[in-house]
Amino acid sequence: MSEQEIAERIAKFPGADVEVLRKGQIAVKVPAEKGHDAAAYLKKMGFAHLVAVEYVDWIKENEFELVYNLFSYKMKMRAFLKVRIPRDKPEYITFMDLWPIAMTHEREAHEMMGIVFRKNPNLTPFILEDWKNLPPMRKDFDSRKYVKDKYDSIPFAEGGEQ
Amino acid sequence: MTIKREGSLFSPFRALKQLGKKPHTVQIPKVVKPPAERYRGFHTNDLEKCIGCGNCSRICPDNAIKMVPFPEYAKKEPGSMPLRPQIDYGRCCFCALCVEVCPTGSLQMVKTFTHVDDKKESFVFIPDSKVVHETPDFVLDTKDLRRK
Amino acid sequence: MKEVDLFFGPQHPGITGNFSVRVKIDGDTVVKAQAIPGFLHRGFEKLMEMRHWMQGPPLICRICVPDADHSETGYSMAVERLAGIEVPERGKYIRALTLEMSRLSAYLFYFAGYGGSIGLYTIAQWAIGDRDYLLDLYEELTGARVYHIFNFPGGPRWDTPEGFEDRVDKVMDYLEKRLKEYDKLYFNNMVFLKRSQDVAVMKKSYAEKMEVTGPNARATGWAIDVRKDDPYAAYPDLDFELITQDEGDSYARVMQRRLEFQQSIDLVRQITKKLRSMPRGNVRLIPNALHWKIPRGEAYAAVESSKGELGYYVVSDGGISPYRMQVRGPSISHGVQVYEEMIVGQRLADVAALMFSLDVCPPDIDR
Amino acid sequence: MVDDEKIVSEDMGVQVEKNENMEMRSFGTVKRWATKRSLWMVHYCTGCGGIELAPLMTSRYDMERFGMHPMVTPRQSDVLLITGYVNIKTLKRIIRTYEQMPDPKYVIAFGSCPINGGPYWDSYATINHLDKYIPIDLYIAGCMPRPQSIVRAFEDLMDMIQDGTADGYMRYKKYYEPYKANQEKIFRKWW
Repeated sequence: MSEQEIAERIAKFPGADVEVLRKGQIAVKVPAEKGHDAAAYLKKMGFAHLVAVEYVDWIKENEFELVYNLFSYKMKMRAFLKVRIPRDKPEYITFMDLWPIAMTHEREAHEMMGIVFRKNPNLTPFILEDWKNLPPMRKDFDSRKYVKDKYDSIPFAEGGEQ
Repeated sequence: MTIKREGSLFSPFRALKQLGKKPHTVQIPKVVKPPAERYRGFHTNDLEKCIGCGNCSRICPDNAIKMVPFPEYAKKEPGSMPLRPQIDYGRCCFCALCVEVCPTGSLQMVKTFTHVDDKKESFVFIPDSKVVHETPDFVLDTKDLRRK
Repeated sequence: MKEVDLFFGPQHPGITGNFSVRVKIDGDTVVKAQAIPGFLHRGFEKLMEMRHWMQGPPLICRICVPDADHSETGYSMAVERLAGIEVPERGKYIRALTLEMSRLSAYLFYFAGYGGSIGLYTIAQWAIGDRDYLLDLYEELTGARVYHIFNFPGGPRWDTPEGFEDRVDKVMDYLEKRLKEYDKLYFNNMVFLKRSQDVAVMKKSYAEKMEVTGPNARATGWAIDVRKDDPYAAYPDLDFELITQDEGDSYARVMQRRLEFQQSIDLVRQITKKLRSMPRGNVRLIPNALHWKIPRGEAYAAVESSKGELGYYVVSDGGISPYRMQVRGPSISHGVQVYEEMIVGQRLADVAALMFSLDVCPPDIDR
Repeated sequence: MVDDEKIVSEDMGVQVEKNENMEMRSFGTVKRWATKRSLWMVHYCTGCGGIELAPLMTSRYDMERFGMHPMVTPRQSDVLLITGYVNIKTLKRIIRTYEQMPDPKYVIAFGSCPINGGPYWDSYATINHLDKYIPIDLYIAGCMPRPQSIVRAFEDLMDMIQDGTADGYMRYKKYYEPYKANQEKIFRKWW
């Protein structure tokens, strides 16, 4: 099956905005409230594997984008299911019921981007420890400034000479 | 391509056969194993050839190269700047991107790689054409390998 | 009986890399486990937003330390897909050569680690020692031992030196000869058989459910491989069949790597044969490293690393550096959730051994 | 509980005094010679540099020729190798490990990252200067340092032990307050 045929089949889902990116990669944009249904639809269609959950901070549009990176081993095709959620209220529903491995990916997105996934029981600290600042992958978190303020301001223990 | 799936109690002792073989241990530091021709070690810079353009400093992903003023090279030829690169080996990741973008080819990487010191300041220096390194180990010779 | 909480790592010789597991044990049977990653977190994804496109490979090769070439190549491929550039034919073959050699060296590391964790220290000595010959080859080709910084967007950095293909073949002959000795000492060893057969069985359905990839998935009988499913570099032109096992236990996982080791040797021989018949020179397209802008868009590129699917999702906003880059490390699936579930019911002595048998690579979980 | 702590600290005081007395006698030279000949290092790979320790520990470069051997616990070890960048989460464990080691103890820092940040100079998760938090005896340049460089560092460390210039652990005691203050600036809570 070619990319165009698969894209047409996906486009049957109401509200889906489908775009063929390149050979073997299709982007599907859906409104946030239809994200879970669209994921179930795609899973039924053959995109049965969740490779990763990517998260992008579009700060100018004041939105977070969640990209569910799906792969079909039968069609040899990748589909990026994209939903956008408001930046002020970063909440979304978990996809754990469809793919159990989403738990780890969502845990990471929660820690790095501050997105809360409803019904995910395991949003505990994962990689960072004692982190009280903004979530580090957000665009308004300035790593260089943080390093300058936190680490470079510390004096050398042995009188600055060593 | 399948492996026989049977074990023997004597399997572990088969290694004893290796006792008769020549060891493949490289007996450093008694034996010197020179690095390959393309090895990316410390930098050298031909200060006469260098025009101080600062490309190396801009491409460096680690912000390791700082252009320091060298007044004696001022107004030497049109288009050159009285600046020469100073490299901080507390930042350098030896990727050789700076060598790749050098327009005159004055900045090079040589095969020496050893610098051990207890002073942090000794890791920042201005590379030039003669002195590869402050410690005398750039000659890959057994006699020089002991720092005395 | 009273249950005891036990911290495994991060300072523990049996742990791969720098990782910690908190296990609850009853007697010496594990009843609950919690993986604690993050000791190697460096924030690559943030750092890449502050680097130019060409400054990526020197940084990104550090994602998985024993398998550095796959990390560089995945990133380079994603950028190439975004920019719409094609690597020259010879460049593709050299790229495939570095990838297969990287797989060989990572598998040797794996044999050493698993052998060490079950007490066969001879294997650890042998495999790491043999891996060093591969590192010597790398040094000759790329100029560095561990972080090669060789596969850039646009192609590999340099062509092979004169006579390099012959030296590669020589090392492959040596490794093949050694593999027979490994068979006798290691893969037929009673200790190895007793410690790995029927331990921590992973079913095919479970692997599919938890999105396990790479050799771990193939050891359960699930024939997946990014090299076949989403071909890249020179792999469409190379002749190889997927190898699968059925059992899915620790033994199958180790044997899967052992069989793929042989396959990689064959692949390297195919590549060197092809490289000899090709005209030398044209390996890389060099864009302007300082001001290279990439058109808007997003791309995903995956490579089959020695641990599974290693993917890069790269977003560009038309600037000189990535807007967002995210890594899908292979161990994120089998290193955290799968490991936590599979270790339950195993003996305490298998906590480290299972980690090696699944080939968990902590730096690619933490990034 | 308080009394126990007192007793322990008094014991430690006695220990230190004894050591100093031993240094005073000429016996110190012999002791230092013996120390440098059997350095055991902590088997703890904190960063990417651990990958070059593997060839060094095994057959190709064979570290045991120098009397060095990886030891599984810090309490029996003499040398702590900081193999690469240090994450703040790891730094806490490194300090714990370092404080568990008995005197005399030595620290060798590998590669660019502990010196001045290396490729992660602007990363929010890694510290740039390790010597702000624990004393370091030797630095090795390189990314990664080759096994030859590491062997050179071990040789230099042995020379320094013989001379008595490898005094990191004494400096840690002397400047304990500033070191501790720096560590506390990084961590919100200890455990």
